[in-house]
Parts: sequence; structure tokens; C-alpha cells
Amino acid sequence: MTTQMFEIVKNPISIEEITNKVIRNEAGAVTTFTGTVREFTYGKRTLSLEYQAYEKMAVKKLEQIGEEIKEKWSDAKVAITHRIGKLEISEIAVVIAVSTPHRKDAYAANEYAIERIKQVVPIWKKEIWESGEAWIGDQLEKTPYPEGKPMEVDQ
Amino acid sequence: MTTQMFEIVKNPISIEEITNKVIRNEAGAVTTFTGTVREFTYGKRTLSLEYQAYEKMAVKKLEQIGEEIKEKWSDAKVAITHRIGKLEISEIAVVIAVSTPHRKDAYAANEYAIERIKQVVPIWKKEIWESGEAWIGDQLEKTPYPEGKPMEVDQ
Amino acid sequence: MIKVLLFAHLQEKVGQESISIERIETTVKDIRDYILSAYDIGNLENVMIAVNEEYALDDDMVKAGDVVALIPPVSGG
Amino acid sequence: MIKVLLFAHLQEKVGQESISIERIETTVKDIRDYILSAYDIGNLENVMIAVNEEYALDDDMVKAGDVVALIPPVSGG
Repeated sequence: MTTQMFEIVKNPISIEEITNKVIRNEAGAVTTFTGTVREFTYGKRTLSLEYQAYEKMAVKKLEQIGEEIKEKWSDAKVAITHRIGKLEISEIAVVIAVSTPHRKDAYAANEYAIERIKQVVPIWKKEIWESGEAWIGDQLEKTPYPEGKPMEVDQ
Repeated sequence: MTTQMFEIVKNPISIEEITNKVIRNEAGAVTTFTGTVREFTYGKRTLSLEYQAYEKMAVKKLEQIGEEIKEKWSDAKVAITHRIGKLEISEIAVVIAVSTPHRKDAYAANEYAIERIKQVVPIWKKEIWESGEAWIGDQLEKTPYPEGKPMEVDQ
Repeated sequence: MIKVLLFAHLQEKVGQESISIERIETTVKDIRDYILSAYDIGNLENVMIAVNEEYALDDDMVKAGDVVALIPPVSGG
Repeated sequence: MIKVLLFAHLQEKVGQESISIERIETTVKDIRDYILSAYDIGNLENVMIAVNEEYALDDDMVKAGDVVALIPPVSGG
């Protein structure tokens, strides 16, 4: 069995499990990013979230981010798991783990991964408030693709 | 029982446990740094490591780093655990977890913490190779205190 | 036949998870125009189109059997 | 009496975890000089001195009952 380094899952994510996928003898530094459901966004109280994904493409795009990182930081090893479905406040939506021999790269590559996820991975978030609900990214003030297409390389 | 946010321990560290100390409703971003024992440093093979700490002062200095982070990133919550004693290859020496409402701060504050640990926290590492052993930081080429004293504020 | 997958608010607006379009060969732009004229889907200004799980441009060709998807601005992470 | 804690290679060189110095009141510099003259400890050029768990400077005072520690360059993390 090979370990899946890039996954979309429907059940709770274990930070330890994703981080362990990248721990190895050659790498002294591991950064793990955990994205959790925040209660307040710009003063508005979120009750819960629902994530939807175009799963097949989302996995492909996560793999692509992994390849982009390999090109920029050749010593990096990356694992990303994103959860979909309904999530409660402070539950984990995404875990990104990156190991590198030296720590500067582990931070930089990890931050690159979350920025790219927010640009190109087809996953959508619906916020559910007391007063209603809405798919995020649907708002006019958000124009994440100024070029008409998600950027395929780092801006 | 209050949770200890800054600890020196002698047993294996759980990434999940330290990260869970900082997860909270107001914070959507959590970064975790895991420092593991690397097998090769500049081509030299390490068999194992031994960490020693001036424990009382080390905890105080970890707490100080926590306060410095609070001053720079007032919304950050920080937990740091460092292990001492004998560690094998790829075992975890240190875990730093930081949560913030927004992710940029979580990366920056976490990286600040590891840099500061390497400057001011009285913990020493002895590398054990096939051909011998040595306390690191003992080498002439390393002069971590150019001012004659560890920097008490960010450089 | 070309299958077009819908997600997020587009799925809710149209009330189905996908649309089938009878074409042998066409362009991304034609698919976009067809959907705008045939469905009450609002505007598709910020909506990308993927063909077989890759982002595509308006001039790119689409053939029967390809899987197309409308990708509104993503909000994962 | 002033207790001086030793760590890492300094502890191994002196062969003990601490040194006791008979002084009522003195300076950090005096403690440093005393240890250099009384023990075969090598040089203390890059070694910091902490008094009661805080880094101290050469001119800082040390009193009987204070806990002093020699802090060689740290290498945690």
C-alpha cells in the first residue's frame, strides 16, 4: 500500500497522521498548517461550514501544487488533506505538512501550498450563519482570477 | 488544572497534543513546527542526539518568547514543548504551535519562535556519531552572541 | 454528448449537479454561451471552465465524451 | 555561598554539575575570572552567565544565595 499524499476526505483529519507522512531521516524541519473553522469572520458569527469539492480535479490540483513545490524546493516532501462536508466551529478543514532538511524552506513551502490551494483547488465553502447561508467566493467583491484564469505559476 | 503552554519534557512529544493547546474558535490558522533529529548534518552521519537543558531557565525563556510573540502578534496563542534526554533519528525534539485568526501571522510568529529558541533558550545538543561525539555550539565557527549577550529583542 | 458539472451556488441555482449538452465538437466559449442562454444561472463572469479536470480557455476545443465543469471562485483551505 | 551551575561540555570538562564559590557579594566578572583561574575549563569567551535564570552582564552584582549558571552557546530546537 502506498500512502496517499494528497487527499480529499469526509471524516475528521488527524494532524499527527498527515505530519507523519512527511517525517523522514533526512529532514530535520516539519511545518504543519492546520486550517480550522473560525467562529467570526469580519464580525459575522458562523455556526457551521459546508465544504464541497470537485473531488477528482481537487486531488489533481493538490498533486500539481506538490509538483510546483518540488520544483521550487527540491528537497521538500509534502502531504495535504482537505476535508469536505459539514464542519463545526474549530473543526479541521485542511492540514498541510511539509518536511525539508532546513527550516526556512519548510515554512516557505508550506505557506506557498495554502496560497495555491486558495487559488486553484476546486473546493467551495458555504458559511451557515444564524441569519442565513451563502457560498463564499460568490461575492462580487472577490475576484480571485484577475487574469480570467487561476494563475498556474507563482505570482 | 491549567495547561502548561511551555514545557521541557523527557518523553516523546505528541504533535496533536501541542497543537490542540492552541486551537480555538477565534483562530482559523494554526501552524505547527516539528523539529526532528536529522540523520545527516553537512554529510556527517548522526546516530543519536542527547539534549540537556537548564530546565528552570529554559521554561522561563520559552515563556518569554511567548510574551514577545504576544507583543508582536497580539492575537496569537503559542505553545512550545522541547524534549531533552537521548533521542533517536527522526524522533521529535521540539514542537511549536501557534494559532492566529489569519494565516500570515501564524507562519511569521512560528518562525520567530524557533529562531528565538535557537538564540536564548538554554538547551544543548550533543551529537553522537560513529566516530565520536560533541556538544554542538561548542565549535569555534559558531558565535551566536555577537553582542556578548543573546539578543533580547528581535534583530 | 458533453457533460457539464455544476458546483456550489451554480448547482443550487440550476437545481441539478450536471447539465448535458448535445454537441460533437465545440469550444469552451460556446458551452459558456449555451448555458447562459439556456439556464437561469446568473452571470458567469468569474466562473472558470475546466475540461477533463484542467482549467481551459475560451478558445479551447471540447469533444463529445469530455467532462466539463463550471468552477466558480474557489474558497477552500 | 554562590552556586554556579555547569552544562554541556563545561560540565564534562570540570566533571561536576556545579561549583560552589565562597563570596558574600561580587560581580559576574569576578565569578568568571575565578572559575577560569581555579578550573581547567578552557576559554569562556562565548559563554554567557545567568544569575537567577536571567542573562547577566559582567558588571552585574551577585550575592550569596544567588544561583549562577554558565551558559555556553545554546543549540536547542
